[in-house]
Amino acid sequence: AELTIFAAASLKTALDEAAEVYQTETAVNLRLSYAGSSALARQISFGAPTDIFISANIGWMDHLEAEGLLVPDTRTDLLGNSLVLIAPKGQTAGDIPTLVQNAERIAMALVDAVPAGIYGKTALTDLNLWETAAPKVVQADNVRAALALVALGEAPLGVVYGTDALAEPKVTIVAQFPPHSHTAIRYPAALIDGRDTQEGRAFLTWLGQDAAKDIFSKHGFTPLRDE
Amino acid sequence: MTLQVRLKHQLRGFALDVDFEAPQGLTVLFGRSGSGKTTIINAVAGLMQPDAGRISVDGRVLCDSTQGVRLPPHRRRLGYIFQEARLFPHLTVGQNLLYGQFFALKKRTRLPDVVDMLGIGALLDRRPGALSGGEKQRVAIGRALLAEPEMLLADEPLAALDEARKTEILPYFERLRDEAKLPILYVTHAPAEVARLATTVVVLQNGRVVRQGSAADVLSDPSVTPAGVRGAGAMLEAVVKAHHEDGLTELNAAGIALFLPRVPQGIGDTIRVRIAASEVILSRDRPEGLSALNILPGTVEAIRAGGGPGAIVSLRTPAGRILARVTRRSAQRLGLTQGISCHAVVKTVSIAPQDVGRA
Amino acid sequence: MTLQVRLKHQLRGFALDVDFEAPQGLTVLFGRSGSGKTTIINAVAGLMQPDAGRISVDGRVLCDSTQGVRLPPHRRRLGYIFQEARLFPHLTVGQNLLYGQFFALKKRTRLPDVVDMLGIGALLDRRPGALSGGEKQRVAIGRALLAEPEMLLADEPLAALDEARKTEILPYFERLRDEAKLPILYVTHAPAEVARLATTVVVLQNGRVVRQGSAADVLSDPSVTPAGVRGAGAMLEAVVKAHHEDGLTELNAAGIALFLPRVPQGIGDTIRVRIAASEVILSRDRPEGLSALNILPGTVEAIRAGGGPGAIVSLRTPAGRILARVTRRSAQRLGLTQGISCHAVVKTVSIAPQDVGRA
Amino acid sequence: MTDWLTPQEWQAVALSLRVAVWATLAALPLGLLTAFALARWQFPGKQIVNGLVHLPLILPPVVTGYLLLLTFGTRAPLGSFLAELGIVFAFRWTGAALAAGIMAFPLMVRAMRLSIEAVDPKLEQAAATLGASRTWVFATVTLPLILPGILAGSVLAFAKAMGEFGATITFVSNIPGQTQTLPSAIYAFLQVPGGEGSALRLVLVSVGVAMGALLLSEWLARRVARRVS
Amino acid sequence: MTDWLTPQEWQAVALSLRVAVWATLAALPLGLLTAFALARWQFPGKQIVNGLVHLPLILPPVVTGYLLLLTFGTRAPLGSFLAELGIVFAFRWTGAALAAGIMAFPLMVRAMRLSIEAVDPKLEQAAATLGASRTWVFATVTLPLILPGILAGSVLAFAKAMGEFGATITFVSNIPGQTQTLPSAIYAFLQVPGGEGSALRLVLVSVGVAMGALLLSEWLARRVARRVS
Ligand SMILES: Nc1ncnc2c1ncn2[C@@H]1O[C@H](COP(=O)(O)OP(=O)(O)OP(=O)(O)O)[C@@H](O)[C@H]1O
Ligand SMILES: Nc1ncnc2c1ncn2[C@@H]1O[C@H](COP(=O)(O)OP(=O)(O)OP(=O)(O)O)[C@@H](O)[C@H]1O
Ligand code: MOO
Ligand SMILES: [Mg+2]
Ligand SMILES: [Mg+2]
Repeated sequence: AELTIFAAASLKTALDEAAEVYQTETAVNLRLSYAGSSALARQISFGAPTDIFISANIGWMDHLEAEGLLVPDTRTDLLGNSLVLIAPKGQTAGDIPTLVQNAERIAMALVDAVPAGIYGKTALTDLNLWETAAPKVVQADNVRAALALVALGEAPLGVVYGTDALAEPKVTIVAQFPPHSHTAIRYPAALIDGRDTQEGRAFLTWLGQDAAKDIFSKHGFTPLRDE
Repeated sequence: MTLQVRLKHQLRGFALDVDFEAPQGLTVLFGRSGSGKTTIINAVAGLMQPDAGRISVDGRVLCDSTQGVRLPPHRRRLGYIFQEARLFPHLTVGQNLLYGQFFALKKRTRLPDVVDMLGIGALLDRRPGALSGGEKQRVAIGRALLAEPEMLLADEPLAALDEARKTEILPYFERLRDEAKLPILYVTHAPAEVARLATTVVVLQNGRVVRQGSAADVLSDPSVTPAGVRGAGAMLEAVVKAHHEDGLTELNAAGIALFLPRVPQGIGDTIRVRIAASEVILSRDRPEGLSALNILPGTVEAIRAGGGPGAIVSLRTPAGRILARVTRRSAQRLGLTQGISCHAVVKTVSIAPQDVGRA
Repeated sequence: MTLQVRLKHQLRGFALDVDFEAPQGLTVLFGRSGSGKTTIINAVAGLMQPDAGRISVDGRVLCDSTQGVRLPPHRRRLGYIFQEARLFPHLTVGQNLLYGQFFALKKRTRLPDVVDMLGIGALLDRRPGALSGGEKQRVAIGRALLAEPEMLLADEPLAALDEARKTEILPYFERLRDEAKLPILYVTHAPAEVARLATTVVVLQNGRVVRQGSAADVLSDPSVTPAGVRGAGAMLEAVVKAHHEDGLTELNAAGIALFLPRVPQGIGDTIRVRIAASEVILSRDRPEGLSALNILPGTVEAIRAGGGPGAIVSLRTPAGRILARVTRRSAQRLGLTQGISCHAVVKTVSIAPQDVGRA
Repeated sequence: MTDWLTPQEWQAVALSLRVAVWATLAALPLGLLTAFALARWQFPGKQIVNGLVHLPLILPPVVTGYLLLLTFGTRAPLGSFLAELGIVFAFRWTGAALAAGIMAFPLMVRAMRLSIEAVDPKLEQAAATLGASRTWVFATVTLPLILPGILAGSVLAFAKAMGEFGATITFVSNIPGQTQTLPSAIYAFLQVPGGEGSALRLVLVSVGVAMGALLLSEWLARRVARRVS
Repeated sequence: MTDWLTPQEWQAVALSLRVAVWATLAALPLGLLTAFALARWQFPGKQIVNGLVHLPLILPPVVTGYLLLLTFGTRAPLGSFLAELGIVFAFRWTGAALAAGIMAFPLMVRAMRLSIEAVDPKLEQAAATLGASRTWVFATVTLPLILPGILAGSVLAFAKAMGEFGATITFVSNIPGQTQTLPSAIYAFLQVPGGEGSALRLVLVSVGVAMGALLLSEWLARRVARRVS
């Protein structure tokens, strides 16, 4: 059997590893397609042939649900993530206001469009730092690009997911945004309408089980489902 | 076959308005640079859409602005030797030559014959870029001939060629004119070519036809000297009487013997010779002891004095009209007036090969 | 100024190997289509790099393969009238004409003069695309002349023009030759142009020089008839004696009176006239009562019979050598042999304008 | 050699080649027709056609991809109509070729159009007087003379098709073995921190293939040019 | 009219225009030189130059942007050297122009090169015999004759520069008022569910501007063509 999975690009490393394990355990062949959540969601609404969608963005999942494109009751919040402030390797940690104050530039994903950017803007606003930060913010088209800017040293500070920070050896986490400063970061997953198969359900379930959870935890995600 | 052309066309600073007929044979369009010759030929070929007019060949309408008929060029079955060779740069000379033959119906014209006549055998594998000016023009001639057209348009085809080459190619046009029965529209500035090839001459000036008629008429009319004064001359018809051993051919022109260098025609054939007015000497008495072999007795028919020092004397001889261009001083000295009898002295060799044509 | 040309160049199927000198005046390159005329001119212009050779003008080296010298075309200060006009399509006629003058040093040549001479006044605002073939060629001539070159290269400049236009332009080349002191390399197939313009003639055959020398020598040498048999002719020098009221000019050629249509030169000037061999009639006795005004007594110097029915009789007259082309039959009948005395009869008008040049 | 790339990467290389070749081939006849029409014909709406041809160049590729989804998606009228005929573009490699072809189209047309405009109509006229119909004139005179332009246009198109990413990933997604082209694979690697090395390998492959095509075309163009002058 | 777009959107339109105009203008002389060199000169490494010129077409734009970042970034040797001279590209609109110019370069060069190859060297020779030096020949004969190609190339380049997104956002990010070009703004709208309407408005602006440029160029090209034939 085969399953096609559309997943947010930020899940690539972790999900690839999990899929590898699953494929050795079962006879199911997994086809993983990574892209920005928005592109994937739009494609699903145009009939993309996928069984499962794992989004990095609640908004797009809500949109699909409203259009009736999800198999009811299969939607679950699979993973959580944290939002961090990063700097090139070797910088020391500090408190957010000082860091933001002193930074010459802050790399973020698009603050009005891409989830990581939206979370970041919310958090900085909540901390009353947005006014200070806004003129310094350089917005990349996705969170990985923002990460790259910091890794290359082009930006001395960046707002990214905890998982990204962990995966990039050339950056270091200099501060953690308090969870209350932004809405919870969730990765919802669901089966797609018309693709309600045994295999799909089984894989979705497996993702919530320990074997998978260990892998996601290792990459910095917070598994949200308790089995 | 007769080609009928009636055209009106307005270009910036130039108005074409012509109406003429080109009967079977070769019609020379004669006129100064810019007088509209190429424009007319383009219209006949269908490369230019005249503002108004009608062009037909023996009733087959090629173009008629009132009926809205306009046959595309490729269906007019013509061969066009352009003023600039227009060879296809991406094809070899050989491929250029055969281009039109592919579309020809009958394919009687053989490549080797044409290649030989034009002396382009060594060039067949070359591209046009590697040819000299005259070589290009020769290939263009060959290409048009090999297309087996039903009508030939030639725009100064020999202008870039040396005399010797012209002498080789001219008989071919003659054969086309006489054997293939194609109407040929031919543009040239060379009086010798007009004289030798033309059946009909259409004289153009500023986009208008100022004179048209049979070559013999137009060329022997001293009031029209299309080729400039130097081109005036008369045409005589004569029958080949004998080919002598010393290389001369004797002609009989209404009882008068004319000698000229051996011509290819057989005994009994009627041929046309041209006697240029500038090469005739007049004598009241029959002159003796001259190197000139041809002496024609006649009566002065008219004397036209031009603006310059010269006059054209028109002489009626048993063989036909002869024109002589002499100075007014000579005319006076000889006491030439209308009705007086007189002899025309013509050197044999001044009836040159170019001036001999088949009637 | 003298132009010296020594060239070796190998093209596919064609080898050029020439060595000649073009002294001040006009040097005609004469030869059949494909004999290498354009190739030589291109080398002189610097548009073609010969395999080996040296080209210099009065010691100024334009190109020398052993020294590795190669002056780029724009520093050779020349004017080139191409075989195909090569006008700039994006410029008007007027702009084309003035293109070279911008780079000229002296700017003596005036646009209106050139425009008048060429009759292109009405075309100045047009683009080359809207010109007839002859009009293009005239503009190309004007463009080269207005560049004020120190050397002029002309590749069949008049081939596309009508006789009348040629007659208007030829004197201009003469003036250039005589007044501007430029060396002119001139390609033509027309015997009349050679005769009228050439100071020096270089006869080419298959990429080699077969004869070079002064125009008078080459053209009156019956063994070389570069212009084909019909081109043979002699050159005489004569002094203008009087301009008569009837439009004739009387010349004095070593005591012999010659008449020809009014020439522009002043009384006392020495001019060169050409008498084409084909237009001379011979007579043992002094003929009387002929319309021909010019009769030169002389002695037969040589008779060369060719392959055909004709023979060239070379006659020594007080005015110089005269060639006559007669039939072998006439020569026999008149009993012409070397040493015999004889008269050359030449019609006035056959010394036509094109054949009159300044000495 | 083979283990230099993973099987999945090989798949991407093969797919990109297939997509680029098909995109180029399919665009060729239409591109030629369009170029010819724009260069030679007068018709109403000519400027609109001209504009439409250039559209893919002006629009951000994502928008083009989105418009393609709107048009050829399985839910779209045209898409579902075509699907009934068995022609499916969305989320198939054929869709990738369609997207690449459309993105490459303006480049191809412009190059061809320039060449067509450079052909001397006098040569075509000469062919017509020799008896060649319009079609024959085109095939035997115009076409050979514009070959350099066709080649140039095709290479541009091929290169563009090899590199096309935005419209492709938006229209057909990034499904390994089905629609994952080289650029998509490169993109995926760039999404992974530390994936630059892998991305670089694929970039090199991509550049190598395109350069090969480029050199081949230059060589062909030189041959053609030698023939023509 | 003005409230049809938000002030920030107006900014993006203005910036995109500025970026595209500068990218085109700056690429012109270099593009012409490159096209001329590729068309006419023989030099070692010619094919390498040819390849480099085409590179931006082949590479996914994101990779081009990344390479630009590596070359002209503030930390990169070249970038910091230039910064000392006061020339900064990173995170400036100049960088957006640089990225757009580089992405448009191959299109421009190809079009110009085709035109140069179509110029009859015989006309240039004629100019040389009339006394024009190489430079003059180029300025007075070659250049006017290739104007249609220059125009065509410039329009392609302008259109491409208006639409460029991937390389630009990767290299200079998206800083409203500084580096937020139209395509970035469009992209941003497309990221949000239901943002298609807003994106469409900007797409229309983008298309309108580029079409205007296109029509202008066609009109110019026709004038030039009328002059030349
Ligand atoms: N690029 C070339 N490659 C090979 N042969 C060539 C090339 N260009 C010219 N030739 C040959 O060189 C010879 C001389 O050519 P050239 O143009 O000098 O002749 P020409 O004397 O000017 O003739 P024409 O009177 O016909 O113009 C010709 O036989 C021609 O075929
Ligand atoms: N496209 C055009 N626009 C305006 N006038 C033109 C155009 N083409 C030709 N002419 C003019 O029309 C007239 C006739 O041109 P045409 O080419 O028919 O002359 P021609 O008799 O063939 O001359 P030539 O012997 O010089 O070739 C010329 O005065 C020319 O300037
Ligand atoms: O959808 Mo993402 O993981 O914010 O690029
Ligand atoms: Mg003409
Ligand atoms: Mg020549």
